[in-house]
Amino acid sequence: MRDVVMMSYGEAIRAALDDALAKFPEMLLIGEGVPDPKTIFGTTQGLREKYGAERVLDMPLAENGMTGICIGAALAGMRPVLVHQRIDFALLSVDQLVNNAAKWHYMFDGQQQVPLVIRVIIGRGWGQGPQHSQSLQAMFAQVPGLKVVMPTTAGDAYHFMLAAIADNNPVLFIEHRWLHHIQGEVDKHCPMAELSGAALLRQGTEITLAAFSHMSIEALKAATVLASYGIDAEVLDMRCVSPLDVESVAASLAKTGGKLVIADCAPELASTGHQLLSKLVLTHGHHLQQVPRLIAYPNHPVPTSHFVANHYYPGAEQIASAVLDMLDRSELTESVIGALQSDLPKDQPDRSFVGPF
Amino acid sequence: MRDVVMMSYGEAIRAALDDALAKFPEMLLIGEGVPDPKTIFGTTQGLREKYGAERVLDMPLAENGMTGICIGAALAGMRPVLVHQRIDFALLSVDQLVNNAAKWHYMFDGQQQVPLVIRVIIGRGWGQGPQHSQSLQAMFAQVPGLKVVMPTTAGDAYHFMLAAIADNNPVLFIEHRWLHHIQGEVDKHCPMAELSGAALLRQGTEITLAAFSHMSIEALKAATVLASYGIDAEVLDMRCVSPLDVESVAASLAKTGGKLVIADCAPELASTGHQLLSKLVLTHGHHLQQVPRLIAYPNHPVPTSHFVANHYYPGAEQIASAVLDMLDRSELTESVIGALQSDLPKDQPDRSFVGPF
Amino acid sequence: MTVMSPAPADLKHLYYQMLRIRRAEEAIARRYAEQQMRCPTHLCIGEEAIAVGVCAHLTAQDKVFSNHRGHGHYLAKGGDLPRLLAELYGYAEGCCGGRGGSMHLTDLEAGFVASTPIVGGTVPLAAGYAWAEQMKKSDAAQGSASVAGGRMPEATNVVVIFFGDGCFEEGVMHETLNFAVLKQLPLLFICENNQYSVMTPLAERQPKRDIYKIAAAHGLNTFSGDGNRADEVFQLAQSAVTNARNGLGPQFLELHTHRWPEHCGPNEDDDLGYRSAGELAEWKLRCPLLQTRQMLLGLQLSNDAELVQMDAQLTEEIEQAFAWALQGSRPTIDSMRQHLYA
Amino acid sequence: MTVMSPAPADLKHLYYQMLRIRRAEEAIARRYAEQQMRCPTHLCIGEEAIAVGVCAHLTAQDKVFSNHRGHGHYLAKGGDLPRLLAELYGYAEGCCGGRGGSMHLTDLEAGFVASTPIVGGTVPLAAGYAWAEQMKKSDAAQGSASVAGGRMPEATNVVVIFFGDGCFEEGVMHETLNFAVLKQLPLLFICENNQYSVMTPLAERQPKRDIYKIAAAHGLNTFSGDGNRADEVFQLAQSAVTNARNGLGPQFLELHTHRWPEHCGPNEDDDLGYRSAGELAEWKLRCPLLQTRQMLLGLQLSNDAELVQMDAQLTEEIEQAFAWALQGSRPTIDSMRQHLYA
Ligand SMILES: Cc1ncc(C[n+]2csc(CCOP(=O)(O)OP(=O)(O)O)c2C)c(N)n1
Ligand SMILES: Cc1ncc(C[n+]2csc(CCOP(=O)(O)OP(=O)(O)O)c2C)c(N)n1
Ligand SMILES: [Mg+2]
Ligand SMILES: [Mg+2]
Repeated sequence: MRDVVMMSYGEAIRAALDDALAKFPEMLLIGEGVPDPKTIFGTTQGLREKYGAERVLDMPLAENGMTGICIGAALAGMRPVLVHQRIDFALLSVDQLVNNAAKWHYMFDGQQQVPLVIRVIIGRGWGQGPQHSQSLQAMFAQVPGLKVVMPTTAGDAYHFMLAAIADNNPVLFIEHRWLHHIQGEVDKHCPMAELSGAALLRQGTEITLAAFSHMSIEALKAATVLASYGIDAEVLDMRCVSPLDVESVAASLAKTGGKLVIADCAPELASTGHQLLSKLVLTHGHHLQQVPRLIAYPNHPVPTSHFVANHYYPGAEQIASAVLDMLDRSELTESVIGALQSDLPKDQPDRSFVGPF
Repeated sequence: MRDVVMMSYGEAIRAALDDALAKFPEMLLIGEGVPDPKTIFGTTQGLREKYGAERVLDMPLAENGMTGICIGAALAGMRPVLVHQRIDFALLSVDQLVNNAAKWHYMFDGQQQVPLVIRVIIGRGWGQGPQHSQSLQAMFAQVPGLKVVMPTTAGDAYHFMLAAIADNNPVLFIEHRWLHHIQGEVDKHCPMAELSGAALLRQGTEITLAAFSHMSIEALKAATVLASYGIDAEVLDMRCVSPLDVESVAASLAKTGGKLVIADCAPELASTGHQLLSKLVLTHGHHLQQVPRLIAYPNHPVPTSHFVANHYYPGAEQIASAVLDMLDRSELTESVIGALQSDLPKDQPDRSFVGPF
Repeated sequence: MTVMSPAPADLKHLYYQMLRIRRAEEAIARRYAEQQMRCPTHLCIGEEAIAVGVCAHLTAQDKVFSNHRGHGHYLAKGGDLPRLLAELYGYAEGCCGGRGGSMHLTDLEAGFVASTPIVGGTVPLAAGYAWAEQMKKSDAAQGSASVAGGRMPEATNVVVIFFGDGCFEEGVMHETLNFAVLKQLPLLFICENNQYSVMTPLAERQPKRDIYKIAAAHGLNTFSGDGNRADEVFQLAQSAVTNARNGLGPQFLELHTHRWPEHCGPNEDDDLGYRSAGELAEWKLRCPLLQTRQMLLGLQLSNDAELVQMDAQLTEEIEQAFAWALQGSRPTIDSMRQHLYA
Repeated sequence: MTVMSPAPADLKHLYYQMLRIRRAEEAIARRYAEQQMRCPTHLCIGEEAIAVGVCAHLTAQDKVFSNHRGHGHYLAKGGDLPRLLAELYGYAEGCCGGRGGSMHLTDLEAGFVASTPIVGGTVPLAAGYAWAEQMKKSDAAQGSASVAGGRMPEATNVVVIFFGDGCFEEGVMHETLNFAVLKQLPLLFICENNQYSVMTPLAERQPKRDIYKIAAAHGLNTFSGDGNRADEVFQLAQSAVTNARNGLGPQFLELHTHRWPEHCGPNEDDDLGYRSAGELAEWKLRCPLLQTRQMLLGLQLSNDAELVQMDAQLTEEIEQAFAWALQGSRPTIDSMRQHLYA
């Protein structure tokens, strides 16, 4: 039975939290602002009213302690979902996440488990600046014992959230703020998702675009315009950062003749793209028949001023240029870029979106 | 003027701290145990007596707060060197290191600076276990604004420590505990070192071994035995993790016919080797003429039991096997491994070394 | 402790400074809708007395650290207004070159070291700065002792850290309190207790007990009072600053106040219903400016005409500051890559 | 609070438990030199009264969390001795399958959830566990209310966290205290103040003031006392456990004691000179076992013969535990990769 509804990514998160609260009586939803009138950009709306203040609650400003408290509750059989409005705040809790949550099941020889979801949002735009728009997925993805996902579509947001909550391991669930308003199909009647595997967003034959989170949207945009110029790119959404699905990329490369552009929403230094590329070389060396490209952010903090922050973020234009360059079709670059350019300020995802960010 | 003395790595650290305290009146040396009778495995011995309790001091157990306090002191013109006996403890201070230290100079537009050294030691052996023997260099190396070094030789330990203290940026200085007792030449009269660049530990022509920290010692061991079988490996010590010296590896590969083994003292998932390899592909794709190898730790926490921890750590044997395999000389593997094998328990660097770890 | 009124000149100064902050914040709020100040902005309207009452006792050598809600602290400490505004617009002339926006301010000449928005982030930095000041002073004292034969060391520069009730929940606060008392730092902790962290009331985050008493248990000298009475803040801060300057160690002030606008942004948000009915209205009656104004008039230290003129003069200053700021230049893309390393 | 002596049976139980821990620790120290227990080991010799006095009031449903110095807590809570020893040897039969060694212990059947060595790491976990217990109880109460018509909910299981004076400096402690009071958790904080963190004396880390008073300022019910008097610990803990069980919220005990051996390892280290002269010797005179023994004999609750026999019996138990442990099997290399994910 299929039961497809259109909803925004943010609504999909809310729906998953709602369904999980109904399904798992031991689930808790906790975080600064969870029950406040802005409800984490709408994603927790109505949940306190529906499930009670004991299960849906705010918390003190104490990220490390509250992470530890949620780990303790998880050991006692609860399923806490801890929300940070910015991934930057999770840096305060690295001790509990890395020293405890990630290792607990292993170091106690499988006798105990930590079913914990840490829900974090990557900020961008409207001057979030150096301390409120970091992209830290690679930092967490390198920790054995943590699962790290960053779904891009509303459907994946819904199913991954449910799967993350059902999972008996700590899962870092990363949302990019600029995905929240994007509509997509959600089929609630799918079987429980696996927290692994890339998603094929667009089939293509000439080149593989492997992209992370919001960059998958940019890659799709690029691929769509490129298609109108007769260039057929395959787009893979690397929705799981750990474990990373190297196999799917390798399989795609086998089809596209080993041509690869990786697009990551992180500084080059912090890009999971390096891990992806390195693993492709180590385990599938011969699929890469041309030097691939990595499109990533520059290696410095995000400056606040929108005049320059706009240039901090590469997008569909940079992806399309790289594709054209690799395919020796640079003569098209100017007109493809022209078709992609918008007059939208680059610090807003769309005109209607003026915060809160 | 050369003035070469032999000393252990630990002694070189002590000498550098001593010389820096003499040279920089604004330097502070602070950390749990710094002035206690065990003096951080001997590396701070006598310094409190010589420079006073105001400059060489112990601290409360408060890693994040003390990191912030050292940042504040650095802003006011001091040069603090903050010591953690285990890199694991630095996880409690990721907030201050990443949100503040790494970004301060940038986000205040160059008006302020943070001359701060964080000295940390990677533990290994004698049951340090999951929370006391993590290898976290990649986590920190992916943060723009932090410099991350992990020198391998006594000479580099001395010069890098001095350079780190003289540097006006935050520097994470990583020592592997198993390097402390190893003797090496220190020439105190070298000019101030740059905190960049790999070190050529052994020249060779047939294959490039790019190794990190203690794995460079293992790579050298492997290369030495291989040489007696007529195989000539080049060994590069990747003593700077950020910035990473990709150029030197590329140059070496040009010489060795694009044959590369990377040996990292970190789990595969957390290996800077991926970044190195990816960058080689992205910027020097054509030097890699054979699928390279990455020797790293398995992707799980370090179990305490010495019966299995011994097998957690790859070393010279695994490196040599990879080399022989790549060079199609597997017929030598058995005897090379035989020559490399020692009856030393793998949780002690040598017999004389029975802790404290 | 004997509570004495501030001298007339001081009271007028307090009022002037508060009005200046109020008018600047109002002007920012008004212009924010134009969508040219494209950064999260946390206004301090309603809380001006604290910044002003504390900073009245500081010299340019004293240092201030602050948080996301930093405009008032910056201005009260003597931070440059035009450069603050240029910063909000993202121009190169901003106090932070445009890199920081509202949440990252600095004016080193004025002794305003920094504000940043990770809650708790600047708290230990202030302590570290105070520690360095203390060490420098003791070095100087030793130096001068050997030169001038045991001359009494001069009073120390002090460092002030402003933070909110929410910040008090962060562990780093406790770590810093412990160190500050251990080293007897010349440091003032100013807790602006406005009872909310974003929209979450204190009761959902902290049990019923006084914040300052925890600081007292750590061994700090503590004060608590009405953060909407500039005269009271002034007096408490006077004692606290004097103590800190004279080597009596760190001081802690808990000051009760209330924020009027929304947590972040230029608007009112009383309609959202997270504050209890009438709460904001009641606090508005206790407006710090209103109370000081009544005092000035009641004590006949000023008159309507003078205050109207003061207001006009400030409005003019602020208009000019905006005019200057709006002529700022865009930071270049090349410049964006500078200053990663010193 | 009226201080009453523990009943005779209790006093004998306390002595027995302390002696058991002492003899086990001594045996570990003796055999450690054989270099077969290859893991950092923090002995609690000299501090046995605290673990024993507190755990005397706990049921197997109550939970204990502990730190690097966890053998005493584990044994006092009823943790399996042979499996502790097997763990030290790194055998698969260890309580942690050999993965943890001395610094990671668990015995879920006994209600000893976990000890780990990152200082402060288990503190919030204990609070989270207590929070879950509280929620479960309130669910059960609601459930039973609807069934049995408002029957009084039963007393809650309590959770205990043992930690040291050094741990109190970590920010996470303060975050946990705040939450514990906010939620009125059935949680006991047991601060073993032995005045040292490794070799660093309290005075280099904390100002002169009482630790428990900070907890009191947070709103916890607090107790402080002589951690070397098992009878005193027993009495204080009795009140504290009763309070926590009956919904009176988190309780904090600061207990003064002293560690005899080196911080980590089997040896004495008084020669290193980090303790003031005579300090250790004086504390040895206040040995918790000695004091309780004198009490038992003085009150004629026991006699030399009985105590000698008790000792012999324990020695025998410990010998057998070692014998069992030493027959352990090595965890396999394959098994090393298991259990990364649940
Ligand atoms: C570590 C961290 N957690 C959460 C936030 C989000 N945040 C920004 S301001 C704020 C409220 C702080 O409350 P308080 O300290 O009382 O200051 P106020 O805004 O009331 O002046 C929060 C939760 C943050 N910036 N940093
Ligand atoms: C976060 C962290 N910092 C430092 C250490 C190193 N360390 C291990 S035990 C210890 C002393 C702890 O002192 P205390 O809490 O008083 O316990 P005690 O050893 O006295 O029983 C220290 C500093 C650690 N394990 N974890
Ligand atoms: Mg507040
Ligand atoms: Mg102690």
